[in-house]
Amino acid sequence: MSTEPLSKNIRKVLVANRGEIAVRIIRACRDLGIATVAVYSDADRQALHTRYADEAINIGAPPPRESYLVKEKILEAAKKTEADAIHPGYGFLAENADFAGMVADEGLIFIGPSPHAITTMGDKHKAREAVKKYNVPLVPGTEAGLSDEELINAAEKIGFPIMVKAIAGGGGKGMRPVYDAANFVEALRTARSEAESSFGNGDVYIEKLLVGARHIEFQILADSHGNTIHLGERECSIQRRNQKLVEEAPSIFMDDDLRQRMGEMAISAAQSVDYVNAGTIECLVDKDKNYYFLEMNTRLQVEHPVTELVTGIDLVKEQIRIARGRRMTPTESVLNPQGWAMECRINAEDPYNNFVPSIGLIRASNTPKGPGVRVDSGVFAGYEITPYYDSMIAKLITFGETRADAMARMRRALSEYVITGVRHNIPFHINLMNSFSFIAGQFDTRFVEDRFHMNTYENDPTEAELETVAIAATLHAHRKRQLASQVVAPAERDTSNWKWVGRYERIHR
Amino acid sequence: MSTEPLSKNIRKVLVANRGEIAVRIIRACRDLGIATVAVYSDADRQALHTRYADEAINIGAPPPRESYLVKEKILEAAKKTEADAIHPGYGFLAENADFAGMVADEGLIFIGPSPHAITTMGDKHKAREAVKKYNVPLVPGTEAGLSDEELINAAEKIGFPIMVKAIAGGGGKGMRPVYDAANFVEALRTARSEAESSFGNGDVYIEKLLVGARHIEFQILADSHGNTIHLGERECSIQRRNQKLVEEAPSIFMDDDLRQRMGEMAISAAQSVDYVNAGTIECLVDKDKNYYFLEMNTRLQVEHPVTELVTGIDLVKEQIRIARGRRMTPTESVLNPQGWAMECRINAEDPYNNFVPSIGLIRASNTPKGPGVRVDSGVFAGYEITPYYDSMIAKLITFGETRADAMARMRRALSEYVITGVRHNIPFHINLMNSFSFIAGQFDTRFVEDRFHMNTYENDPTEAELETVAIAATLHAHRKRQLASQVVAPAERDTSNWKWVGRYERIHR
Amino acid sequence: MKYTTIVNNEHFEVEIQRDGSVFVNGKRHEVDWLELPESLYSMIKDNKSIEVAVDENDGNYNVLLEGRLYEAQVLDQRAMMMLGRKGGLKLDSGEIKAPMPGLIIDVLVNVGDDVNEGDTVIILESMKMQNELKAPRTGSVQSIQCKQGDTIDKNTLLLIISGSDEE
Amino acid sequence: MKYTTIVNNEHFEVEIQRDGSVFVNGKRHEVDWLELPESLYSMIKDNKSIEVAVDENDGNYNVLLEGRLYEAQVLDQRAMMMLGRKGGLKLDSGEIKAPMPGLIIDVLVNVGDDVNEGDTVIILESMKMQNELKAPRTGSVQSIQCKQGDTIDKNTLLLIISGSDEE
Repeated sequence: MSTEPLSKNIRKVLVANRGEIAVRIIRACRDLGIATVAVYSDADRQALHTRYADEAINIGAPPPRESYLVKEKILEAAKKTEADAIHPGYGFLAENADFAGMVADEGLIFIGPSPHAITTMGDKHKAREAVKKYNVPLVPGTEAGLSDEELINAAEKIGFPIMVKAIAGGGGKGMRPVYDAANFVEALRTARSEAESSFGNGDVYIEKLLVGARHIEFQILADSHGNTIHLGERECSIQRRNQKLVEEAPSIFMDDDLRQRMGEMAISAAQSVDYVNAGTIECLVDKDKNYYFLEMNTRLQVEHPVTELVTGIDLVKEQIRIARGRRMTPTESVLNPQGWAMECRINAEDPYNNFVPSIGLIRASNTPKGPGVRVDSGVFAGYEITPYYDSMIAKLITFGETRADAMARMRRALSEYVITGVRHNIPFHINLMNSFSFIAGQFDTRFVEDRFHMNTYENDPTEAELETVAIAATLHAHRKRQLASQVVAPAERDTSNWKWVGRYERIHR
Repeated sequence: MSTEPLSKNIRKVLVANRGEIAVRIIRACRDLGIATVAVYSDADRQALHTRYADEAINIGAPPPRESYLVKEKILEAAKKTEADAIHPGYGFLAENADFAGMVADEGLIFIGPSPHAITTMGDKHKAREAVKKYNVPLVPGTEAGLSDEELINAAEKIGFPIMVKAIAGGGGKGMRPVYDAANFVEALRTARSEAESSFGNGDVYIEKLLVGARHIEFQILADSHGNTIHLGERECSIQRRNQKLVEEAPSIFMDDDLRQRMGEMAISAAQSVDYVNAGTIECLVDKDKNYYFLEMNTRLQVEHPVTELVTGIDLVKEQIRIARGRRMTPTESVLNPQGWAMECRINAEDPYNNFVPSIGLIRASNTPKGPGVRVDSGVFAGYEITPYYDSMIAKLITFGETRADAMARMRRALSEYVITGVRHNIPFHINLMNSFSFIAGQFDTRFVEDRFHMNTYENDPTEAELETVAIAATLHAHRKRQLASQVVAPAERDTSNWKWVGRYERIHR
Repeated sequence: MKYTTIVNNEHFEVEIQRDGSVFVNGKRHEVDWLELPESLYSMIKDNKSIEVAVDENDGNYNVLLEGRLYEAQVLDQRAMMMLGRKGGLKLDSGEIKAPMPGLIIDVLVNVGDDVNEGDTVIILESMKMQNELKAPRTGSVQSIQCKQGDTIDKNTLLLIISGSDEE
Repeated sequence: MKYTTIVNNEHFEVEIQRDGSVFVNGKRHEVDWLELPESLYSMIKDNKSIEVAVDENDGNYNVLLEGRLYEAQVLDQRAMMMLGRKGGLKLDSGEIKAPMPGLIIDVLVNVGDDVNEGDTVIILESMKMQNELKAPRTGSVQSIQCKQGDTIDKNTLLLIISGSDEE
């Protein structure tokens, strides 16, 4: 990295992404006075990122492999608009070393790490080899490229439960937990097929599944002047099918000594690949505070805002600063995060129906507001959720002086949030925030799947709530049936038994 | 104050207000786990405060004197819902000493200062007498109760320009600047009439009008344990007809020495009336950094969020804490505000038509989001702005490390803000943020009225912008006229020349 | 107007009066009911301010209240009488329809197979995730209308399970 | 289709082509035009992404672009011809209508008075503020349709000024 010029000018950034993260990056550029270029598929002409950027280039049909994943189209858009730099966001081409290399070959700045770091950390096996030399503790597991039979033997040796993971994986895709030998073959098949269709690479490996462990990750920031620091941890144990749902900073499980030790380990892991820019070291931490390196994400994380709120550091601005070849603003690792931040991922998924994704037109979208609330979203009333992209539609982030403050604010913000038209997981988050286990901080990565259900509340609905529901359903039905019967005689509107209608008409006549 | 019990329980707060401030207070209560009661007029059944509170009591017809100003109705609502405390917000009954007294007589807690402090500071003459003893500098002026003739003589003695002000005034009502003797009689008449209709008291006094002065105010916080501190200043010079439009914290005009001295003066002024709870000392500061006490507002200010953002102190939570008889959280005056905050008041007023208030249905409302942006608002898409209440519909507040950061973010946030259905002053704010004088911090309280106009931009529209406008108007007109002509033959839709329509239909068929 | 409304298997007799009051199981409540845009309602019930969303679903109602979804049936007197005659509420249909558009990754059963309620029968990929579609009832697979590799639209009928507990 | 569009007194010849391109004063632009809800449009013009609001106002168009309001007239060929015949654009009407509902606090002129454009003629109170209504043109007061103390609705005709510069 030290061979690069020390200060490069960035006047225009092309954002090679969509949705909330594209909007987030455009916002950071605007805050810095840097021009922006959006790329958009045919399904995203109305999307916020297309409308918020200074320029917008159409890159093809809705399926990602015909638009957001086509490196050549993105580079062509950058050349056409004379962008100096490309920010990949997360997902799509963010961890594609070929793409990072092609960007550099075109004389453009890739706002992210070097192709070498991406390649090494993107291959789970190489990553383990790299960090091992720096005494980073690893979860027991196998290497890549093993046959089903070799994997079965390895699993017996490591001992169940184990986790099957895609070599090229990320975001929970191509991952399958297996609790006994009987289900192993089927899990291998599913994981390979999902990995093949998601990443074009069906190779998998296995790892010991740690029971009762937490997912805790460290935010890394490194510049091209040889400085590498961490910005403290994020607690991401609230997951479902390895998809994070709620993240916090700091972690209730953390203590000063553990933060010190894990932070040093995280810095070492990053240094093992000469890492430059923002990255994340994901770890599992067991009940006894033993920790294990899982993987490094060589990009901005979905959950980066919780770190921003407790450190006061704008990670996207720092990414751009580092990509310009400057020294990053913070000079020391963050050992004392200020206050507490919590993020709920708002997904178009139905928590009452096995979290099935929901598509359709968002009819109303009233976002929470007021002190201590941040919403990062790419949708709005009138926006259509299509089946082409992932189901996360917004991130709701709250801040408070303590965990209890942040949680109270989250509870308040969730109750303010109104989205109609599609099913979404706000009810899940509301229930979670009322769960005694979550409130007490007693949870691990299996909590949501094993011990939390939408219909087994830790406190049952009250009689008054049931009564309220009965009244609401009845008034709704009564009104609809009345309106239906009035189609015959529309002049005779029955308003007399609707107190408010009468009152409203009195005011507005 | 020290005669009061040291800790009183507040489990339920009635909010005797409406609009964004009622919502702001309800949010603070929710963040504290305190139940809330809204009161609402017939025009506010659909308003956010009515819907966000745990309970809601109708208090009558839309005009404030039949609902929000009727003390008995508010007290009755508090008794009916067994509220422990009443928060008055700002405006309405917030600075009504009788009401504060009646609340106490009912055994309820008034979340605000004592009736004595309200009475003294609410009467401009008594206020001047009270603070004078504490060596607080005053603008030269007259006392209350003078006849027109006495006021004319006094004006000649003080020298023009002078300001006519209502004794019971606030928020710019009943205020008139007069630049020469010829216009004095007419200004007196208007001010008296406006004061009479706004406050039921037509008495006015006059004050020297300081030319080129800034409006700078200090936030005071005092508890019943004898602690009085200030939380630094707010710069509120961007005004029109004495209505604040933009506020900042800190002030670009401030230096450490001046903050120290003005802060001590502000604490003295508050102590002159044994002030307890949150209050504001408003001052004028001339070019030579001489400062003069204007008045004390014995309540929460509209612009309180800018102070919250640079001090990290939640003022409404502190108000409740103080009203409970506890010690306030901060223990020292804030001499080093962190970062910079800016607030734009979003009013339903047409900046292209003499800022005439606009009423009607808000059809779309997309609020700005993302890092460093806070919106305090009482409206939403589908909300109807009525003529009964004031025209402020939202406050947009941004935070950054420096003034330039906060301003860049404000520019970005304003450009994201979409409100349709009513005319509003977002264009004013966008133009202001691009004004060289504002950017340079070179402004005083007369800047908006004397030197800023919507149609004399400091930079003219470019040819490309005019061309864009021409294309937009033409395409809009073309489409409308085509649709109109297609009413005759609706089957033959002309879509061939609408690239996007074609593309959209391809995707969605 | 009188209704019988069933929420979480509990019956409520709800009577709507012309003056804006509502009787529930004979007890009077003051109810102020305001329709907001897009299926939202604001209700003020005995001073309590409550926001609910109501969705219609095959003649039943899904009511969302403070983050919990309730299913409600609203029966007028005629419907109650018919129900009395038929002897019970209708069972879950044995049809599996696609909850979203997507790609059929696998069909795990054959016609004639016995399945238990909750068994995974089809794997559907959509939004880059594999979703397991489960049997809505215990019974045997009567027909299969899709195969591996099919791209299907939302609401496409995929599979029918005949109930083993049919009358 | 060809139009003459006037913005800030500048004339633009705008030609809309069937292929989605637009010619302005003979120069070709790629324009992608998307109607959003509630009078908003997203325009991508030669790659630039632009958001505009367009309001219709008495046959003219108010266009809001990056916080500035522009007034535009869009004339088709027939309208251009008629305009050529009449010899100019029409003047401001001398009518003052209430811009909002409110209370007439004062009428500062009498019938027959000469007024200059910009003179305050009526004071209207609304939303707790006194608003000065100003003469839209120079002329003399032809008629007054309101008096002090009147409560008036929006758009009520309040006063007419006959133009001194009428043709």
